[in-house]
Amino acid sequence: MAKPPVQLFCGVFGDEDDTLDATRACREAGLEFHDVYAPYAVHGLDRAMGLPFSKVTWVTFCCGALGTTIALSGMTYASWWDWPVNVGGKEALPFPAFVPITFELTVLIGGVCTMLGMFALCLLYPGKKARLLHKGQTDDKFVIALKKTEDFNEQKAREIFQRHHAEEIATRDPGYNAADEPATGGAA
Amino acid sequence: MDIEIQTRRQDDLADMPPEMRAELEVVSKSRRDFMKVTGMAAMGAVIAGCTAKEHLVNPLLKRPEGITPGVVYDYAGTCAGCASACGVVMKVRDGRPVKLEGDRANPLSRGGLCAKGQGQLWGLYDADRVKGAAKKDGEATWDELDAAVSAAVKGGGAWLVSGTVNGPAASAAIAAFCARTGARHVSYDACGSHAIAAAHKATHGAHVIPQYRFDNARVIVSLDADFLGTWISPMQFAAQWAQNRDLASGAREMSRHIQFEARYSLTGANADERFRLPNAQRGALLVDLANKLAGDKRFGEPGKHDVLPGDLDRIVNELKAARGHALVVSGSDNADQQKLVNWINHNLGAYGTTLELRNHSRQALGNDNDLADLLKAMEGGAVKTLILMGVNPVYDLPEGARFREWMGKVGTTVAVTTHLDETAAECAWVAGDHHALERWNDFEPVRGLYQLSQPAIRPLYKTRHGLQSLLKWAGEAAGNKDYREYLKTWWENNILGGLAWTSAVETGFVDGRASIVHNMPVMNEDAAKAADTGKVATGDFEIVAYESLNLGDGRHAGNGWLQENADPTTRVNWGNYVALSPHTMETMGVKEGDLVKLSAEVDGRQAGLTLPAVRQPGQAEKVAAVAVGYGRTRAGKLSHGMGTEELAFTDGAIGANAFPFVARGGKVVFGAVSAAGGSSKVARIQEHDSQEDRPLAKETTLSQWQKNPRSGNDEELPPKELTLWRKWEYKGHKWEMVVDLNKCMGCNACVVACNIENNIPVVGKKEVLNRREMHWLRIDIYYEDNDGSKYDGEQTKDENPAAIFQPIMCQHCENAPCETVCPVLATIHSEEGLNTQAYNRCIGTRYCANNCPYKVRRFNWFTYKHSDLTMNLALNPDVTIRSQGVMEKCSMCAQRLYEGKRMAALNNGGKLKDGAVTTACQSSCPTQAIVVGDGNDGDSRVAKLRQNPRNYQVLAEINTRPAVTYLAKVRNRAPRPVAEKKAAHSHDH
Amino acid sequence: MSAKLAVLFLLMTIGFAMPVLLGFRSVNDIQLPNIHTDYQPEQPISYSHRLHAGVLNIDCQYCHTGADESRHASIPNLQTCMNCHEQVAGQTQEAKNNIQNLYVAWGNGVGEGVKWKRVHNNPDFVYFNHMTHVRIANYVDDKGNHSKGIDCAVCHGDMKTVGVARQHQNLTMGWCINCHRDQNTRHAKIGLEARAPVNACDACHR
Amino acid sequence: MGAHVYSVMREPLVVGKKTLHEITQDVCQSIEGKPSLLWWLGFLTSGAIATAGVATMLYQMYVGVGTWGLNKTVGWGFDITNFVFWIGIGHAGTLISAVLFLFRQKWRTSINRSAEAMTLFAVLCALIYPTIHMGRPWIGPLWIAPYPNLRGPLWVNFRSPLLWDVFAISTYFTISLCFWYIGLVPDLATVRDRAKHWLRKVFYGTLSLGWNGSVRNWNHYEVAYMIFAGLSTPLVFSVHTIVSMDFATSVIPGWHTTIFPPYFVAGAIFSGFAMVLTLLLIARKTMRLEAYINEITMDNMAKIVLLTGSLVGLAYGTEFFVAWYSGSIYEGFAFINRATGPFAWSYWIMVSCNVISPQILWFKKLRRNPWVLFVMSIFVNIGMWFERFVIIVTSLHRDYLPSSWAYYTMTWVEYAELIGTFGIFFFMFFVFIRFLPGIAFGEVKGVNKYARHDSHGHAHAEVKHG
Repeated sequence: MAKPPVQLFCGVFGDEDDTLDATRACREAGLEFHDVYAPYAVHGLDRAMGLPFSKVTWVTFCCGALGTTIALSGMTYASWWDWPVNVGGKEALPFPAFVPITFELTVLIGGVCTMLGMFALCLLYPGKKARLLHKGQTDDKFVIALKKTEDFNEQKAREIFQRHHAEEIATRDPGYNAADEPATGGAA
Repeated sequence: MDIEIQTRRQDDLADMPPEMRAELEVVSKSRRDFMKVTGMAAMGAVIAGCTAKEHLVNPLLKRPEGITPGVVYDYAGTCAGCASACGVVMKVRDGRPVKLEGDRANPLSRGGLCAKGQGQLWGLYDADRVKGAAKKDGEATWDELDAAVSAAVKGGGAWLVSGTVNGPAASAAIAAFCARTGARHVSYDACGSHAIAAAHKATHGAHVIPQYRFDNARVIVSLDADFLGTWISPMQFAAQWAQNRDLASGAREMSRHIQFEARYSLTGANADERFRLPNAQRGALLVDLANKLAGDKRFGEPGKHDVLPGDLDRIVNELKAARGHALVVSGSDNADQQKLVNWINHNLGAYGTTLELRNHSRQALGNDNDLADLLKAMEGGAVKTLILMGVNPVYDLPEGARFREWMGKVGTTVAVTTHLDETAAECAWVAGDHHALERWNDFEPVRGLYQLSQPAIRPLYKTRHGLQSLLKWAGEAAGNKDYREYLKTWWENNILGGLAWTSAVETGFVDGRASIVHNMPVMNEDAAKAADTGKVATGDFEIVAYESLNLGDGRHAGNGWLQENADPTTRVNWGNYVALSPHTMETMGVKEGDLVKLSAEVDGRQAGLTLPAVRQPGQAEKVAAVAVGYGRTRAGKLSHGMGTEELAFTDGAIGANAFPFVARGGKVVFGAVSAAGGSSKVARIQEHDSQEDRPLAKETTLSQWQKNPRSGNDEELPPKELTLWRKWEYKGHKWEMVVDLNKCMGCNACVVACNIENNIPVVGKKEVLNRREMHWLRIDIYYEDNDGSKYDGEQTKDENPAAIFQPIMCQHCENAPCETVCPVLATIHSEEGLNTQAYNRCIGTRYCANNCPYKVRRFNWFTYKHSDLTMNLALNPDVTIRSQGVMEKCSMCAQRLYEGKRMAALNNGGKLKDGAVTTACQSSCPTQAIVVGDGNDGDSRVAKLRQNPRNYQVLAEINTRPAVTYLAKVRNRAPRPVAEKKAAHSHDH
Repeated sequence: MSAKLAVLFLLMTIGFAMPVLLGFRSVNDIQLPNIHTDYQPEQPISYSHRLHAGVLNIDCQYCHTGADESRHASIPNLQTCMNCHEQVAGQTQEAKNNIQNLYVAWGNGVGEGVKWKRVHNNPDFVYFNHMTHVRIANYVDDKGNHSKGIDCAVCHGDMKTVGVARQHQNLTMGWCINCHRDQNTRHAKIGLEARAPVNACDACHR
Repeated sequence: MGAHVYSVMREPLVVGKKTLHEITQDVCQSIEGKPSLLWWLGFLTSGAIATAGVATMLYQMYVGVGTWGLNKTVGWGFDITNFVFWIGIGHAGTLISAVLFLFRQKWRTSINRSAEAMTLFAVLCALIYPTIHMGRPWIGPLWIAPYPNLRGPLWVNFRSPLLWDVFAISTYFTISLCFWYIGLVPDLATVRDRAKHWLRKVFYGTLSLGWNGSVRNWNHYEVAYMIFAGLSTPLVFSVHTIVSMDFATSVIPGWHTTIFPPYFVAGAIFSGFAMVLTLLLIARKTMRLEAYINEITMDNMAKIVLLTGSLVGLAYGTEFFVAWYSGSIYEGFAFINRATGPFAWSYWIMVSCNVISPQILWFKKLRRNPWVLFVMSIFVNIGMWFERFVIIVTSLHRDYLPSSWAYYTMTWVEYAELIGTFGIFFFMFFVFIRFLPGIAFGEVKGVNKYARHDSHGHAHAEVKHG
């Protein structure tokens, strides 16, 4: 995602329940989220933000199906169509014997694609520079970032943040990255 | 030794000269490297993808006449592995013999060829051979040697010592030598039958060994004669014996074979009824038997023996009932006992029917009296010149040590030999003889049957025919020419009688048996009566030194194939041992492998040796049996484990020499047997000898079989037609094999045939101890109680168990468990019904071997290679050499099957005649127990045998559907209650 | 987002389904680059098949005597060369040089011989039999004409047009097997019994 | 609104009332500080053993499989025993990650990272054996991979369980690796953000793929994690099922058994949990992680060990019953021979270690005693190794034809390679705990408040700026 064209109004929280409630409140207040950041998976936070269910399941399904197809067609081709041989008096097309490999290839291709698909959907890749709005956001801090669009009600946002025990409230430039800030000894 | 020659491959041998140039010794640096190398090379090629390795070919300048590279030519010949003189077919390819097979046309051996006969190839290519003329302390030229020896023999007082020489021309050459030089010829056999000839001299006036005709005998009683294994002419006798035991071709009756013996011989293992009888009691039993046949006590009072009167009476009645078709034989070296045997046979009307004096045997011409003369003369210093031709008295005479001493008193000692053995090493001169496969020779195994042998290869080294040497030293003109000339002239003048020489060479023999004129001598009963054998000598332990089935009298001790071939009853290879009965071992407190010390006074000499004990069920109590033939100290690398870099031969000396325990005149040797402390591992290829109540080797009795032809083979099997899979169809040929357990006698000849045909490596004692022998074909033995219950290997119930042999090779299952599990399709089923193994595809997971219920697959644990590069010449170019890490197994001799198909296509319009293809095991079998053929051809023997009610598949219940099936064994048991027999064996200890 | 998703999907489908889409058959037909076909090493004597077999029309089996009676077609003995070259010393300078080399190698019957470079190198575990193919096998060409024995040119190419010996086919197992299969199909088509082994490893590996 | 209500019976999963930052701190200390002497000792010792093991393997591949004690009758011995043993060990990690995740067993969070790493290392160790047990490993890969080739259209044998193994294990390894890596990404991001040295920044920055804790990413992440758990659950069962088919589909008495798949899976979980216990009890002590790997974790682990151990015991009994009930003399003999034959010693080691020793875990006191658990887990490790040995060797050494019966004596090469794989395993584990967060603190933080009876409602009161 490119740099947000607008400034961000950020609230930093220290507790997941506060964050969750604040997020819900922001949404109800009709404030537009840039994003919410959490150091660990907080259940319900994505729903609270109003995010839809992830499409990564489709990647898994399609690629898993592809794995099944490759396995079955490949084995059928190799052991029946291309060169049927008499192995232990068994038939050239022993479907029961295909089950294990079919299953494994389904899982293999489905699984690997799920991972790749997930990273692709998140736009994560090796070498990407992480953009942080707060130094502690991967440690113990939760950040709610709201877009300062033209009709942004800063007053209301600030009120919600404070109500939910925000530890820090700040407005950040579009290009701001807390990772570039000099170390404050916070990670000592 | 340039690189080019090292990269020559096996195929290129085809382009090499038949006169094996010294270059050949460097052909392919190691025997089994190339697959690894080519495998690597293939990988390298794929990766590198650009360079080709150059292979150079240097064809002969001139094409050898009559040789097409790659084509196998068969030549008739005669085996010289022992004096039995069986007919052989030598398979010669690219100017070198690669295989010996029995000659089916030979009237005596009828196609059988024993392990020793097959193994001769090893002796030919053995790098330890004498390579020309030599003297004791170095090399010599033939001229030097000839000059010295000619001068010595002309000085008089020369003695010529040889083994049995029965060829007419050979005898004539020796006679000519003796006549010219005044030398005396002495022949002796290390394991001979002099007593039989001596007894016939006394009873029939002729110093001959009769020719036994087991094919005419309905009742055979053998007293310690191992006629199927080592006695006189085992291949011939086995063929005769099996002829009366073939129940697959219509016969309803079979012969009855009763064996009395102290140890457990191959013959005893095949007997219908077997009695344990110490050799000391043999004379007494003979007297008893003769008296009972005579109906009075004319042969004196018999001493006490272990055979119950009831048993003996029954046997006497059986013999009487079979008068004219009964035969009693004895392996005794005691002439008095043999006289009684002669009388018994005479009384039974055997002369002229079951034993012949007219075409008497000439297979053991050794004369112990002559030998005694020689020894006396040597001791007295009367021997000026001693020529030892193909004999090794220092090793194989009981008084060998003294012989060696006395050789010092002889002026000139000359050895005419192929190997620098214990005796030749002591001789002043060594005249290198051709190997039997390099020379012309003739034989007369029985009176009137003349056999030839021709060279299968040009002499590899600068050796000379021994007989030519003799003629030369005697100053005969023939001595300057190839011996062939002498032989040919002699035959043309004396034998051929108008017959073309070439046709005699082609067939390999001239049968003049019918033309022998012979008047049947009258039996001299008084001579038999004078025999004094009734007394039973007693002593502590009876020590029996017997001829080894594999090494014979020791002349094959340097042969890896034969060393690795296991004894049929104890399944031990690589060394001899002291065989003791389980009960005796228990009494002595000796476990298997514990070292046992044997000592005795034999003919005034002290004899002693220490060897590991091996339990032999069924051996007589207080009897210690040791094989002779082992303990050679100069039989090449093998004999004393001198091998260095190769994995094979690294476990010390191979056995100990038991010849000192042989007593002259068949005297029984008594001595002390005691635990010597310590133990030594005994290499055996089968450790467990009970069937554990499993229906593997099936059997029935004759009487039951006559009532129900399926008896013994009638257990209910699960439904076998019920299958998940459609059956595969085999449209062309479908190769099948049937093994008749009733005819298989367990001689192991097929095992060696298979080893040679299929380039199976010899792995040595250490690897056998690791249970890694490579044999594709093995003959299992199972012991079982005589009352039908199975013998349990751990706990002996019956002290005299019966044995059953079962050859097991790849069963070529239609539903092969091995094929299913191979991940890389290295083993699949061929369209001709065979389980094939593609070595080059194998990655060596060993899964197939694990999943083989018959355990017939063999894995190349290492790179097995010969230290002698000349041994590579013995390799069959039609079979791949397997590399390290590859699984291998019986291919049912695929190369021979395809060759047979090719020949059928050329000569018979593609129609394969039944019997036109044979496997190596089949072609060597003396009893023709193995039949191979096309199961889809309804008229083939194999298809018919598969319909035989005795036919069964091993492990049929697991539904592997083998292509190899078996015919159940039929025992001609004694019609008597079991309880009585039990009692018979409970009183001797 | 959904556009990206679609692109991603497309890429994945193409990436993974390609073998299926193109068919395993075509993948299977891809030959790894091999070093065998057209292998034409320089020989110590540049013997020309074009001249001997082509211009002079000498029968193949005149020199390769084993082809119809043995596994090996065999490389001729120099004596075979000398049958003619006792008389023929060559006309061009090049030919004269070559034949002179031959005379040196022959050395009146006791020479060193010629160390030819072997052109057709099957691995040792392959038991190809010339006689079977030259004399026994039935051959049906692509037009359906049936002949007893296979013409040398089928595997070795038309040697009448090749100078120094060159490998014509790749001689891989795939090549062998495919010919055997084709033959069996063609035989069946014209009503002959198909006998080329296909499912029999032991025909070539034993 | 902070509706975490726990029964008073529940015990907190993280003891010591840690703050989120303290959790990060506790876990990261092991990878940020200087390694302890103990770590160096373990690292170097295991490295030396691993090197010796690898050298032995190279020697064995060069000289031949004959350097092992195998023979014509016993074609598999230590090689496949070790293979199955390590594959079994490799079952706990994915099971803990996947199955316990699906069952919402929150106590798993403290151990799943290490357990998954252990899985990977164990599978790598396992993979060594099918490779070196081949007679010609240098051509094995060429044939095994179904690829177009010069040998005509000859493929591989899809009927062979050994080929299934290849697919199953490579799939299992790949999927476990992916699963492990996905779990690592947020934690790596944390470490990255704490890193000071540029090298560490680059290293962890590359591995963490620019993760910044965005809930838009957590949205996909959580679904993917769930999918992986869903995929891995049947996978983890399939792997040992397929390994068991190596034996179950054969004809050898003692192998040819339909009970094998569940029996092997239970055994694998059993041995895997035992190995996890062994490792974590060490890590807990040496890395001072008592707060996370605490009594409740041990108790839960011990319960699973007890359950699977008893399942395995049941399987042993069932085998005997079925052998008798089948009426097959071969089958019957195979089992009598196991208990009374030449290899009876291995059978009774197996039974006493696997069935008898876990029975002490019926007592809660013992379940929560790290020393008892440690000793017991070692016993189970030994017992489970012998289970594979018993199945493979005793079945092979006396099968259908008594003529081929043989004993199997191991050589120094086999021992050296077995010890060597332990070296490799521990070496990799030491490297892992030095460079990667050994506890999934991202997940631990999620359960930090679990059953903390002090933390009803808002926990912010305790949170102070660090």
